[in-house]
Amino acid sequence: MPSYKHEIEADRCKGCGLCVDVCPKNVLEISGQVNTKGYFPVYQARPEDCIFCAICCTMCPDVAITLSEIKAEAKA
Amino acid sequence: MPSYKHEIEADRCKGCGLCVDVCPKNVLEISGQVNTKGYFPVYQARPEDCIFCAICCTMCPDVAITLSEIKAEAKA
Amino acid sequence: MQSEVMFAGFGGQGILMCGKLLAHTAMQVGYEVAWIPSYGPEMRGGTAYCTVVISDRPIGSPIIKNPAHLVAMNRPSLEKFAPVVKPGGVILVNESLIPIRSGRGDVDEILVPATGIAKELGSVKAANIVALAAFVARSGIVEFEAMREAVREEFAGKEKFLPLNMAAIDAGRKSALEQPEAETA
Amino acid sequence: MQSEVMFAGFGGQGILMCGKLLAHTAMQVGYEVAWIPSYGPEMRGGTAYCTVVISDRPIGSPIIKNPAHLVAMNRPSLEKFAPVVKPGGVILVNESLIPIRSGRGDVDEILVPATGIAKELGSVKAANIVALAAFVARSGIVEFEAMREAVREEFAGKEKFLPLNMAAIDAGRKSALEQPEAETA
Amino acid sequence: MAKVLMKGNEAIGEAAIRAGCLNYFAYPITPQSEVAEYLARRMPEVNGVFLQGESEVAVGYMLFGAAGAGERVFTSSSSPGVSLMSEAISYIAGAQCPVVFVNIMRGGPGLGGILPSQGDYFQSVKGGGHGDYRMLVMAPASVQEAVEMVMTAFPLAEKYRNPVMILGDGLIGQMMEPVEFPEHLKSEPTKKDDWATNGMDTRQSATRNLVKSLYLDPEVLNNHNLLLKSKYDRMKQEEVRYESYNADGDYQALIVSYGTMSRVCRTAIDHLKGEGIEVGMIRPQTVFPFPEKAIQEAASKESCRVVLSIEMSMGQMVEDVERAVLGKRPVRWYGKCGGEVPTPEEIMKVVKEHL
Amino acid sequence: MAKVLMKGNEAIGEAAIRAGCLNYFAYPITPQSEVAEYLARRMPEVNGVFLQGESEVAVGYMLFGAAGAGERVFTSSSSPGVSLMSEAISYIAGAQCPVVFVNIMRGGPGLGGILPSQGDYFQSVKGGGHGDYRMLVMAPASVQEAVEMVMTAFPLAEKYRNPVMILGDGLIGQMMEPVEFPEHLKSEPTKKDDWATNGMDTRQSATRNLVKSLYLDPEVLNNHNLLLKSKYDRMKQEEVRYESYNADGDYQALIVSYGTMSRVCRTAIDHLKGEGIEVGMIRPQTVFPFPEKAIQEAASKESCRVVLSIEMSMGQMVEDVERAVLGKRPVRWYGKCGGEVPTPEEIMKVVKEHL
Amino acid sequence: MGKTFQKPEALTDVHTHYCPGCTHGVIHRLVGEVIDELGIRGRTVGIAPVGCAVLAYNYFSCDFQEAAHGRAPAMATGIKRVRPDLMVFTYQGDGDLASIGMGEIIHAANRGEKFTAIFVNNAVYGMTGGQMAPTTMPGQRTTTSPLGRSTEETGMPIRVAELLSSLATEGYITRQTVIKPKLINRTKKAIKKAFTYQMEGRCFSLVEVVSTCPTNWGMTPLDAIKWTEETLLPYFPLGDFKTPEEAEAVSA
Amino acid sequence: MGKTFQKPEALTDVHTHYCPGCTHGVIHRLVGEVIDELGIRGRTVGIAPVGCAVLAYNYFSCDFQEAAHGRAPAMATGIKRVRPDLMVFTYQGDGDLASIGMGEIIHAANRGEKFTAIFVNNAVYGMTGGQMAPTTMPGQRTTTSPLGRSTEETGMPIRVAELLSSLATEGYITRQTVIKPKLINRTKKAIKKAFTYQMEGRCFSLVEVVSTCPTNWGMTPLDAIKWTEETLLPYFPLGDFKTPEEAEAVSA
Ligand SMILES: Cc1ncc(C[n+]2csc(CCOP(=O)(O)OP(=O)(O)O)c2C)c(N)n1
Ligand SMILES: Cc1ncc(C[n+]2csc(CCOP(=O)(O)OP(=O)(O)O)c2C)c(N)n1
Ligand code: SF4
Ligand code: SF4
Ligand code: SF4
Ligand code: SF4
Ligand code: SF4
Ligand code: SF4
Ligand SMILES: [Mg+2]
Ligand SMILES: [Mg+2]
Repeated sequence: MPSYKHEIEADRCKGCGLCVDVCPKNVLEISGQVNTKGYFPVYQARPEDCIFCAICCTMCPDVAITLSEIKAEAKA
Repeated sequence: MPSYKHEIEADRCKGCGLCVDVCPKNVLEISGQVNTKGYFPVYQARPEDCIFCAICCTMCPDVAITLSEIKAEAKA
Repeated sequence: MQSEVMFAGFGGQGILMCGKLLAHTAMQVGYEVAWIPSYGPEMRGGTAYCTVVISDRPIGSPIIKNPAHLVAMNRPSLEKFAPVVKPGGVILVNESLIPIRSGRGDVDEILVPATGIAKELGSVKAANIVALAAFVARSGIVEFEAMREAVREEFAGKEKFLPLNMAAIDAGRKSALEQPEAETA
Repeated sequence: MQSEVMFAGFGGQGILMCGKLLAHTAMQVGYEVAWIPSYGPEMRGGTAYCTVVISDRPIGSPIIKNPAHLVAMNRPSLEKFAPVVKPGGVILVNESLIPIRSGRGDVDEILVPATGIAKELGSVKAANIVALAAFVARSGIVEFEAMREAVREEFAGKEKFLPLNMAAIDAGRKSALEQPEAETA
Repeated sequence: MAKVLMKGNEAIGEAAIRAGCLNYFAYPITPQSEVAEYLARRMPEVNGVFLQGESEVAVGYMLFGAAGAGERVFTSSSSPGVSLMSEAISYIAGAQCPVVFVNIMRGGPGLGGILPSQGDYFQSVKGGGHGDYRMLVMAPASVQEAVEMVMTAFPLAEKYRNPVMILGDGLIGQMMEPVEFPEHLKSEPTKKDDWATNGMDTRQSATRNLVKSLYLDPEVLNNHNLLLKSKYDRMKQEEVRYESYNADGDYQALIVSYGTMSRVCRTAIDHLKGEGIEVGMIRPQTVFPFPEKAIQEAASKESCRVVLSIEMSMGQMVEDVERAVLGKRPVRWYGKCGGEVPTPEEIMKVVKEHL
Repeated sequence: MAKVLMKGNEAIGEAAIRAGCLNYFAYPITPQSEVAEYLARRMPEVNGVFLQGESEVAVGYMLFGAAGAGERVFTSSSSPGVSLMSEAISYIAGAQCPVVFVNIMRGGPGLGGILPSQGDYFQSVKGGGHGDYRMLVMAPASVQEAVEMVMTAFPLAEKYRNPVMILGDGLIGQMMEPVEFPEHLKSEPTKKDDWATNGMDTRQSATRNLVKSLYLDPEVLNNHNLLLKSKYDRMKQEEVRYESYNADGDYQALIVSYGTMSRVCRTAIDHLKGEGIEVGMIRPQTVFPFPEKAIQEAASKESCRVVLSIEMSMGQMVEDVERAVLGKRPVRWYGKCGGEVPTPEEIMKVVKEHL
Repeated sequence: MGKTFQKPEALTDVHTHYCPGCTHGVIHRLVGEVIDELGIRGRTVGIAPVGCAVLAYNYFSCDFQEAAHGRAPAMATGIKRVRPDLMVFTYQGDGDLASIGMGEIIHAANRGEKFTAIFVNNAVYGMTGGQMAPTTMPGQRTTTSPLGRSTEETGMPIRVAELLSSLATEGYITRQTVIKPKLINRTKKAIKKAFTYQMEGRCFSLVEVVSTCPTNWGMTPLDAIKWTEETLLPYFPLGDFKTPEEAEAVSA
Repeated sequence: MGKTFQKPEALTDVHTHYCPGCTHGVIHRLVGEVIDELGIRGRTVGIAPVGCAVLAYNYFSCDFQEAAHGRAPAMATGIKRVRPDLMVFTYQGDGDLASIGMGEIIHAANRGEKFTAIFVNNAVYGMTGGQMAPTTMPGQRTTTSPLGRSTEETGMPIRVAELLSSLATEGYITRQTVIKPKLINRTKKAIKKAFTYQMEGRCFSLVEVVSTCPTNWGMTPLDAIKWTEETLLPYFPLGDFKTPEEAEAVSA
């Protein structure tokens, strides 16, 4: 299991797709479910491929994706 | 006698001395007589030296000096 | 006699155009009309709505807190505006996107899967026309064919969209008339 | 009791300063005073003038169309302002630059070659002080020595000009008192 | 000509063209940017001039220059933009140039909001700029009236050689209503050879024209100001326009209201009639000159117990109403400011409270 | 402290420093440039801030920023310059920042002239900028009063979190009169931690402050405007200032006049007394809030037959006088505008004409 | 080799009103991260423009002022002159800074005011519905240039970074963009450099960020990125145009 | 080898209000001579600034408008857009054009408005009594920089010709001076070139003229000439900074 957690806050996501485009591992896809804001958010279609490089986070205009160390989180 | 006429309109002259400074023949001097505006105008101290080069006219900020051809004037 | 219709939904659902078509129709058949948009800073996303006032006398207040009818294209607008509709009015619910109901017993509530129908016809973009047609058919607020005319005019020049929208009009009417009158109406 | 003095001349003749010294003197000896300058777009050249109002009560209008006295440092100002001086007032004429007279029989006109005197004393710049001293001596509008004090204060810091101006004061008084009173006065 | 359904902002743009004004300079601002967007398309079609200036300050002087050169010209803006034009408006009035300004008011002060308001009454009517000048200010209550006022604004601006302002609120700009463009309101620009800087050759004259507002000699400037004053006094004689509603018979209260607000009041008055309460209304169509006499007479009617100034502002027009009524009746203010338009129900409540 | 003979403009600059305002931003303009020139020398001596901005528009926002950050700040300008600040003034009022403005009025409109005038009454009192706001406006009649008003302006601006304007004319700026700087008018800046953007660390707070005027929700904006209105209503209760002259006994006419103009009237009144004609005067020291009650009472006096508004403008304050008098007496205007100050003789003539 | 990534403290939790894919959001985050890293949130005052970023004050967790359209540099000047210890940044669009606010930015830069301007160049007026900006490209269609910007009528797009760099007063002037992760990181470095110069009381600093406006360009977010790369960047080259070091040389 | 010299027709007979030795007068005359030589007096509109030249309309015998302080370029734009056939020139000082009017001149230049700006740079605010201008030299004493201009506080003098030349839109931008007969003739050539470009509807043109203000510099007219040569010209180099020919290359 990976030591990092990749989280997408669906209601923050506006489904712009910029992250999908930049992910080096092609992990992300736009979902078919509209969120409370009326947008179609992304989700990790292939989480197992994720290398936690944070490139998607860097690209996201809405800070909808976060990466946290699982231990770090345990502490908190 | 010269075929040109060098005229200084005393009441236009503000006695700034710029023309005196640029005259190549050192023809001009500031007079001691105040004019209607309260300035001391220039006059041709050595008219005989004037070569009608219009340099003084060019320098004068107040268009106080004019040069005219005497014939031209006769015509008029 | 004055009547008011509120059209409400997401931005991008063609809400304003919907109201404009109704206003234009009403004008053509000789009514006084006013079309009042909501305009706000978030130009995109969020809910857009407009009100169309139709009257046989010069229109006074363009500010309508209680419209006679409501065409709700998404859930937030149904929730927000259903309560203010005048008793006896028509509330059109875009069933495809709205799982709930107005909860009003004193109005003629009709469920039209506008988005779904439009999708079947070839483009969700036509959902607003489906809804408009359904509403006009049900409310009879203006002559139905006059409305069809207005739509035709609107798409003059964009002929390739015409068939889609004409189909939307018929489908809209069909779905509206299929439904039973609510008791109260 | 209120009295007004107008100082007028070419720009650069120290007119405003002249008025300021009188106003300052009057203030020091306890009067109410106001110093009103002329300010215009041609900042330089042209005629400058200012009015000093001296009173034992709060001063009302700072706009004086008919001053009690006039100190004229050049011809245009004598021509312009002599006619408006109140009867019985002093009109000081800077004889060195003004060939004409006020033509007023109802005032105390004194001729002071202020510019000339100042030149002799070493600088035309002091002409205004000569005139001021002459005027004060003649009109007695403020204590003469208080005026001398004001001038001394003004030149505190510029000591090297002090002797010149003190001399100007004495010469000014002298020339003013030499002259016979006009009948009318 | 058949009626067309148009947005107020677009109708205003079209009206100017129909009135013979082919020059428009402006800077975008909500809620009137559609005027500029419409004219960006239309002006080229009629070989007119469309230019988006770099700011309202600059636009103010583009108008000044163009009008000074003798051409018809207008602009549209909204509250903050108009504040930035106030120096220019003062210059234009001082130099006696005809320019038409359209202000589609939004909520203020400051950035405020973008929804309808009437908070710029003082600014437009008393003069936002410095010095003694006035604008002729017309306040439309419908898209059709906006069209007609725009079309009449140009000849009026030229008649008085003075800026004219169309004072509308956000709704006038954003609403769609059926409109007609009356042929008879077309007008030929007046000849301006006697004052405009249109080039000596153009007017075949050997004497130059000056367009300026500087008068260094105070006496000359005072006379210039008296001349301006005489124009404003003449406006008071000749240009007052208003509409009365339900004011022929008796009424217990008189409402004074203008623009969109007055339409809400009209509806309120109709409803009150239904309840047996008679209320009259005077709707100023010109807010400068202000219909003082009409209001005073209407207020003086035996049956009238109170005068209500109802505005989308915190009590601006009410000061002019007080001046008009001269203490003959109590004058009260009611209003909202910031985008909320009071509803007929609110107005009815307010009226009842004062009876 | 001994009296010193000072030019109004310089005294104004010194007064601000004595009042504890060490920040000045301005753009030069006649007839008040001496304020800037004086402070360019003085501010460095007191470690204060002097900055000549690139324009009055920019200066308006420098003031806004500085006041928003919680510091005392002021500027001085003259008519056209103030027009360019009108957008900023509206923003500052909307964002509730305390800023002191000095307007040494010159002749207008437009470039007009540089001599004394009172043509900006409307602009200052009714609001030159857009939206519903007011400034507290004080009008000095002497250099000493200018000093005192400047010194009181800062605490007042902070009390109301609102712009305050000192409205003087060219003569107030250009005249020299003896002045004293009253120690008791010094004041400590109020604490502004609850609203100013002075940095969270500075105020040891974890919550940020916002200085803004945007309220997109119309209801919120309406409430914001009601809040502003309540401040202006409070000013009307607490800040009205005026001086009456020769108004205790009976008089046949009442003069309302302010600033330099009122001094001329005072002299005229003295002379008229000599001729056996009694005239009273109310001199507004605050023109907003306007001394309405005082004027109404004074006008209502049995013996008073007419009320004269005497201004160096073409009839601006007269509108407020009319509102105050409410038709109880005829109200007449007399004035000049453009730099000529009416003389006592003229005033006397005018008074006689109206008796 | 993994990384962690969290919303910076300097940003609030509020969801922005920006359109999907609008890179205003990226720029906000970068400024927030820089404020965090420099630990200056408690003494920072931001200035919101009038433009789509008018509500920026809702998204930053530091003190904020809201300027009038174009006047942010004057407000920043006012704050810095009376409180030099505060860190001040303006956040302005191209209509705001390069059209109505041109005078203010040039003079602030030329006086060497010690604040940082974040200049978001998206070649259009976003908030008001897509009118032409001084930075609009030749031929670009906007609501006020419906046939495309005509350089005959309205001249060439203004290159703000180049224009300001031509002033003799020292300053830090750079142009960056946020259309790719790598460039986003570079932009962040530039912003940090700018804030650092300000902290040192060194000079005026401006970071021009070429940004997208999918909505008013009428493109999908991805197409907007492409268009930026293919159309804007060739005309608006990236890099540092001026650093205080050079400036000194020049101004000597 | 003699010459004749007369007051140009385009000037009136009115004596100017300028101070003795102020070179505003020379510049007026040059513009007048160019108008005469091009024979355009009947279709020329001049725009007076607010500054010592505010009364310029009294001295020129063609149509004139008087602008507000700094706004002459906007007025010129208004006139040229509605009457492209008229020849329009603005006459502006450095406070007028480079301080309050900076936004207007940059945008007029960048839109390529087809008028001619005569920019009189005398490094000070003349009319209002010698306050600091954006062009005031480091250390120069003025009434608002009594200890001399501090570049720390107010930055370096603005070089307008260089600043405008950095814009991509084509134009004719030159700097000249009138402190010597030879240079006066060169200035006249430049003004004529500028008017000619305008006549051809070619481009925006600006002629910056380094001028004197003996009064506010506190110098005699001759010393003012010397000071200009020794202090101003080294910082404000003379010559053409931009011609439409180049501009085209650049803007490609
Ligand atoms: C004085 C003034 N003029 C005009 C406006 C209207 N307005 C608001 S934002 C804006 C332009 C926004 O464009 P930009 O600065 O590029 O920011 P963006 O929205 O593109 O990020 C305009 C013209 C205003 N609010 N105030
Ligand atoms: C809006 C406005 N602000 C300020 C002024 C005052 N003012 C008149 S001229 C001037 C500056 C003149 O300097 P410059 O432009 O360099 O012309 P110069 O007199 O030096 O030739 C100023 C600040 C004004 N008239 N209007
Ligand atoms: S970039 Fe952000 S907002 Fe856009 S799709 Fe990805 S997560 Fe959603
Ligand atoms: S962290 Fe890297 S690999 Fe994982 S989803 Fe984001 S971009 Fe793709
Ligand atoms: S014309 Fe030439 S020589 Fe004669 S005075 Fe003038 S400068 Fe001297
Ligand atoms: S240059 Fe002209 S003004 Fe000066 S001294 Fe010579 S003639 Fe007189
Ligand atoms: S309009 Fe453009 S700039 Fe504004 S939020 Fe939407 S995409 Fe961003
Ligand atoms: S003040 Fe200076 S610029 Fe003005 S006229 Fe005098 S010398 Fe010339
Ligand atoms: Mg933009
Ligand atoms: Mg200058």
